[in-house]
Amino acid sequence: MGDIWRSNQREVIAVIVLAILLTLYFSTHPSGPTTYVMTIWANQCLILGLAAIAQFFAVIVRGIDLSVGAVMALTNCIASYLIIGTGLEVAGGILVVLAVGITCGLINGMLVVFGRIQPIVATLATGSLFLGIALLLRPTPGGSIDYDISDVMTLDIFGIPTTLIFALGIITFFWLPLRKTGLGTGLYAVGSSEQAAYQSGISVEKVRLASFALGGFFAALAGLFFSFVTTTGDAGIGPNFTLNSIAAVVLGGVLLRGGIGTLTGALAGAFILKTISSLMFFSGLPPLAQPLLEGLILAGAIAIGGADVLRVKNRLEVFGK
Amino acid sequence: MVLSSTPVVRLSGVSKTYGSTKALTEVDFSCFSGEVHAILGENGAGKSTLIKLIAGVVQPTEGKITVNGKELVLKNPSIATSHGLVCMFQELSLVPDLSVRENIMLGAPGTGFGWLNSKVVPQAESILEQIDGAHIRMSMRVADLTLAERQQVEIAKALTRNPKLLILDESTSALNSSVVEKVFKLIRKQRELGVGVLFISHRFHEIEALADRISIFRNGQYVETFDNGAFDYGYIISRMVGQRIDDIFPPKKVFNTEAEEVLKLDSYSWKGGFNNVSITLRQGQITGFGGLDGQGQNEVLLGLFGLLKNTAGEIQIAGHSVKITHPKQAKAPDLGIALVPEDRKTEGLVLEQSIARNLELSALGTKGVNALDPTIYQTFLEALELKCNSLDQPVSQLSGGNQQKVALAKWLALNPRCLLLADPTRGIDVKTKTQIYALLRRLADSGIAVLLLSTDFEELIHLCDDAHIFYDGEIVSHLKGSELTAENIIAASLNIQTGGEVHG
Amino acid sequence: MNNFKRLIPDIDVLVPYIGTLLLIITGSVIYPQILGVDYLAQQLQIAAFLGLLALGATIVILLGHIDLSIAWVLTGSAIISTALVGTGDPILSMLSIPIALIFGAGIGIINGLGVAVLRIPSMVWTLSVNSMLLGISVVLTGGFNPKGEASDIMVALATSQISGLPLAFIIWMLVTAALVLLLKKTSFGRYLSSVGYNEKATLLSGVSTPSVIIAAFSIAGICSAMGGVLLAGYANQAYQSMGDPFLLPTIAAVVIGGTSILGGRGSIAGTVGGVLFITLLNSILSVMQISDAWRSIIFGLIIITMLLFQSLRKKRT
Amino acid sequence: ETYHPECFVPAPGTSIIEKSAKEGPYKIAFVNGFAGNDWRIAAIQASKAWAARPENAANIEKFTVVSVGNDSSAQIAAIDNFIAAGYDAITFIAVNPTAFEPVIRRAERAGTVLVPFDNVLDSDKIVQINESQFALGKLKAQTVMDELGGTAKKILMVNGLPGNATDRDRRLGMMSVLEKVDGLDIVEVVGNWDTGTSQKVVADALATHGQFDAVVSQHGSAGTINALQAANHPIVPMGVDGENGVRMLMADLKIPGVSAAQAPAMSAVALEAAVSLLQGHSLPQTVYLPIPQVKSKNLQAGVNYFPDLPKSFNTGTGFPSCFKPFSPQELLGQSIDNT
Ligand SMILES: Nc1ncnc2c1ncn2[C@@H]1O[C@H](COP(=O)(O)OP(=O)(O)OP(=O)(O)O)[C@@H](O)[C@H]1O
Ligand SMILES: Nc1ncnc2c1ncn2[C@@H]1O[C@H](COP(=O)(O)OP(=O)(O)OP(=O)(O)O)[C@@H](O)[C@H]1O
Ligand SMILES: O[C@@H]1[C@@H](O)[C@H](O)OC[C@H]1O
Ligand SMILES: [Mg+2]
Ligand SMILES: [Mg+2]
Repeated sequence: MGDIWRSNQREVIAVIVLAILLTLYFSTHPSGPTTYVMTIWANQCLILGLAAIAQFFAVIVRGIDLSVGAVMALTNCIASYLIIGTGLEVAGGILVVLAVGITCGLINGMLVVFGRIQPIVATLATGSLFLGIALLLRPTPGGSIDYDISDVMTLDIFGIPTTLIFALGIITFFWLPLRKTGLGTGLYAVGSSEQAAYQSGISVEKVRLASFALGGFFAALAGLFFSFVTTTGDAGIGPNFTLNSIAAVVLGGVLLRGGIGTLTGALAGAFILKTISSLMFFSGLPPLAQPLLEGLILAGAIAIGGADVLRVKNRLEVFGK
Repeated sequence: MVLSSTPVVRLSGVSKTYGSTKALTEVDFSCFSGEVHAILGENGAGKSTLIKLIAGVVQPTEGKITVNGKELVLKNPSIATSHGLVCMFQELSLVPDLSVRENIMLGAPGTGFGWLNSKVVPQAESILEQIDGAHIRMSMRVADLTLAERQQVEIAKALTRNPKLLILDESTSALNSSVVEKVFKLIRKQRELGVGVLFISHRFHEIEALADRISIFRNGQYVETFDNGAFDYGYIISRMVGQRIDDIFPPKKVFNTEAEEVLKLDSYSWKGGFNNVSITLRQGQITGFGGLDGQGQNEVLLGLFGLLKNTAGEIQIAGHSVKITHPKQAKAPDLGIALVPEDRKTEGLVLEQSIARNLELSALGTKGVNALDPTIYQTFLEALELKCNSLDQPVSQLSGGNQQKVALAKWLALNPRCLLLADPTRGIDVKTKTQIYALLRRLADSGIAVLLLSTDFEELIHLCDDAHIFYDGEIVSHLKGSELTAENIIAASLNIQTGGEVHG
Repeated sequence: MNNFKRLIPDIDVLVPYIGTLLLIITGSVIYPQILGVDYLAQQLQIAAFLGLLALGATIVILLGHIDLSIAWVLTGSAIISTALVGTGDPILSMLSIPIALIFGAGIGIINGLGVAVLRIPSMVWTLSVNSMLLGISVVLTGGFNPKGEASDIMVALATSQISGLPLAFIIWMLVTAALVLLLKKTSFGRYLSSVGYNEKATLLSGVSTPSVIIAAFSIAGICSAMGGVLLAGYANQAYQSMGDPFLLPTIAAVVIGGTSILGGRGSIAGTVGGVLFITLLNSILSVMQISDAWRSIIFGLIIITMLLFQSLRKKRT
Repeated sequence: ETYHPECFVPAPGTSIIEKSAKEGPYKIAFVNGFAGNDWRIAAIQASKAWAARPENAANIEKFTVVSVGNDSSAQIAAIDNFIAAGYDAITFIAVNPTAFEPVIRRAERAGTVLVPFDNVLDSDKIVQINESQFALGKLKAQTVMDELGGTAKKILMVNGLPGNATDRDRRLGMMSVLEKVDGLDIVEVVGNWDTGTSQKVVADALATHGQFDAVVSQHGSAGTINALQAANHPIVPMGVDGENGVRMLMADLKIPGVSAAQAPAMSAVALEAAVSLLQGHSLPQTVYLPIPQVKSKNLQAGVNYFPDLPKSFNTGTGFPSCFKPFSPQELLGQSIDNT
């Protein structure tokens, strides 16, 4: 029991923080938690949430992905050409978009695994590459996304935001099962101790590649939902999401040194981050003071994670084991 | 003991070189099913390399490996495991951030990316019970386990892989004798089942107790194989080292109980770690810390080196009561405390940096020491006979024994008043041990006070003037002189009260 | 073997310099003026701004950390220094540069405290410090709209020349020399890479690792502040987000220079090369009027090529 | 009566939009994108200065300003939230010109008035307030060509932030003039609307392309002028932006040409348009505000530029046809408090 708490406390804390912020938000919101308000909130949370999941798959294997935003931009631009027309064309378009995401992820993965380049720099470079391609496709924002599919994905089902259902679906039908597979455990093994993983018979290279591919896949999903919300293509969307996805995973209790944290946590972190920004809408705060306040809250939320270090009684413990 | 005709593994003409290092040269070696085959050799003799070859961790530069008669290329550990070649590595193959359960299932044959096979878990649990590991819960994070507990899990993990050849590379180095005995029971059972066992240890009494046959390696070359008991220690050691070593331990001196006090602890305590520790350490005294792994003895050393916050009780250095809050303060000449930590690879050394850089690191910024003057390390490196190409060689390229010599020398150069050692000879070969023992004796005679934490009671008996045995964070017995016997130490470690001055 | 091992970093250091030469040569085929003294001098001047930031970033990256607050430390110090000059008060304008540098050091200390004491990953801590700085400067600018003015000294530092060499470049080189000495000759330099490789072992060697980390971050802060002061002198004013275009190029310059993002291994000399390379690459792509899209594609591909070259060569040895 | 029809100059060929009148006072929100930029800070200040003027305050029950950063999905969320909260009108600087179709539909349904400005939408369904970006570019190019008597060999064009509709239109405006000049060699560099960046790229252009007969710059023109100075480039006609520092330089150096501002004060016009619509007045769908501009010969300290204000201060402090321009003090008077 204690062990289960210990191994999940980071996520639990993140979820509690989220709950508090959310109540705060809805209490400041003139119209309260109506389906409409919930849907707006869930939509933008999920976009960053998916970006954070993409980041999670890089971080969990001791990497970092600075191309998340660029992959979103690229897939968003592609979507703005392909996701339109008959149901079949739309479906095909979605598949292409996801395939592109996986490809980008694999390119990152191969540079890291075979090219032996540190993930952070490899993705810094590929990010610039992907962004360039996105700009070729959409020198200025434009194109459009099929409104029907957009509505289906961004409205609600029986009063529950579709995006929220989607998020829960990812956790229950993708993450929890994955955790019980060799791949799922391998991710943690590689991130936690590459040598131990290797000696235990894990194919470190395959796991890394798979992890980056998954990252690319979720970055593409993020780009896709961004497309559903904005119904257009824009090569300029990247920068925010790359840095915020990193902040999000950390808020969600994922350790940047790899091997610790969960997809659920990453999602929660993203939801926290977006809820903080939403708090500004009806906070009645001076407009020019809002960026500062937002920064302070973010720093505070992150610092809370650091606070318990002060309670550590053995200096060596702060280095983790 | 019946030997089947075809060996489980046979290495023929196998060589392994790392860059310029020849780890193994032209080795012909076989291990048969149903035998426990011990491998002896100094640090860097090539033992780990040998078993890494068999376990598929590294591939031979030359020569071939045959398994049950079939010649195989063992591209990676999972292939080796699938042929029943199962290894307990010296650097444990457990993933710190995963639970014990997940570690047990991790990489089990046939898993791949697919579903984990949970059948092995109950198996592992029952094995753990048989080796005093019942208290290790499957849900625990490996990072939270002591080294001993990890070795127990590693053993359980290996046995669930139903091995044809079981390899233990110093896999019992952190286990206390009572657990080791139980592990041996299991291993013998495996042997009865026809499993071949390769056993690497630097502890002679263990090899004597377990091995059927013994092979000796020296500088990467196979020397010879003989039945256990065929020769005496002296001979075996001479074959390992290439020279005779008559006394492993230097002769004890009767130390002067009137000598100046160096370190005095008065009911020194740390919540959740240790309690009421009171000891006195005088110039020239070598005091041992004994007991099962993780009874708080290591924490006391950490505390004395300024690594623990809010400790209670009093510390006196040379008669002055002090508060030690940081290693920087601890190493300063006015306190003169040095700590050689438990894990040389992550705590004692910066593996990526050169030997010289590592030596200088603690000397830098210490008053009255010129860190950049190589001569201050020379005497110790010579006394320990460090084996290396040059002081600019990265420490990572040294064998662990030699790594340990660097970890030791870097502190001795500060000529500390009080030297704290956390199990400095774990996984270290007999020759290196004798060198370290002799040096410690010499240092003591020169007036340094030595606090030696050890899991090897031979050291407590033969090297220490007295020993404090820890149990559950307290000193349960203080053994002096003639009281220092294996029986007393083991009894005290298990908190069965016998001879010796017993603490409340 | 060993001597060879010791050579490896040196080769890494050369890579960006060779790359820079190749750029100049290929560029000059289309624009001969690129070989001209004033174009090259100009590149050295412009490189100095990025160069100062990259020096600080190198120190932090050697430590195994990263500083994402560069952009708004630069902007902040530019705003502060110009605002002080803008007051017209001679004393304040005299103190403008020192105060701006102190500001940089101060932010560096805040960064360092979060990383060393609270153990927050530098990547997110410095990021949130950055967004707080943005917030502060928006509030102040909006609230008081201080009249900014770059002092003659700042302008001179950024734009004047001494016997054909841009003063900004000379300053950059002086700071470079100072940091090289710091790394090579002082204990701090040793501690820096030891912490970068293995902080735990360094602490256990009796080194106060928190002080090392905090010092490193404040050095980086000062470097960013110098960049801010010079850029304010160059543009003859300060303005919001003037630092934003510098973050990614800074990191790119450091890694192209062969410094390991994991900490421990790396060199100042390499970073200088990386800065020259990035500056020249951007300049030539701009001169050739290549579309933004192709610019970032080429940029990405070239960086990948250089990194592959470096890492695969190591793989072979 | 706060309605000034003369303020809302219809764009050529634009339609008329009319909404049924609503009872005031109104709840109005201004949803900005990125905040860390002097122009946007000025826009926020202008909007608050306008709302604070008594004649307007009377019509306003609640005025909220938020900045959502460079994220169109966040901006959509913000607007949706204000719609949900029953706001009567929302003005915004669009992060993306094509991302708001669905939002417009939702606003329509909820009866909320949307008024984009500065960075506007590619849409003809709602009233939009801006200066003609095309005209802004054209004006600068035309002026310098006139100064040159219609002929030139080589001209330098400093563009803005790529991938951005505003940048696209301003460039097209300049091109519409320059393309007609035969034998003209047009050198384009990307200044990202950023003073420092402009200074760098212009310096490079000068070093490699030599002298130019004229220079047109979208924004961050101070950098462009600095670079010309540093290269001892002869004074040539220029079309530049309306930042205070730019006009100072223009005056000091006697640079012929025009300083034309994309005036942040248009944030106030957008509010005025919103209120007028709510009051039932009909407005042109696309409003092209008169471009605040001054030929260098008419530059006058304290009137159209302010040596004792920051260089980054934007001189476009108002549109006389809409309301009395804000005094710098008035803009600052509205410091950071939201009441
Ligand atoms: N990966 C490697 N790279 C370079 N040299 C290596 C490597 N592995 C082993 N060696 C060298 O090969 C020799 C044999 O090492 P090995 O670890 O097999 O010795 P060992 O017998 O296991 O010593 P110990 O008793 O300390 O474990 C040593 O000199 C070591 O330095
Ligand atoms: N990357 C490397 N380069 C050079 N030598 C290495 C490298 N990795 C390991 N070694 C050497 O290979 C050997 C690996 O052996 P291993 O780590 O099993 O035992 P050890 O390091 O000798 O420690 P111990 O003394 O506890 O057995 C070490 O002796 C080490 O010197
Ligand atoms: O219109 C532009 C505005 O949106 C941007 O923020 O600053 C420069 C202006 O020209
Ligand atoms: Mg070994
Ligand atoms: Mg070894």
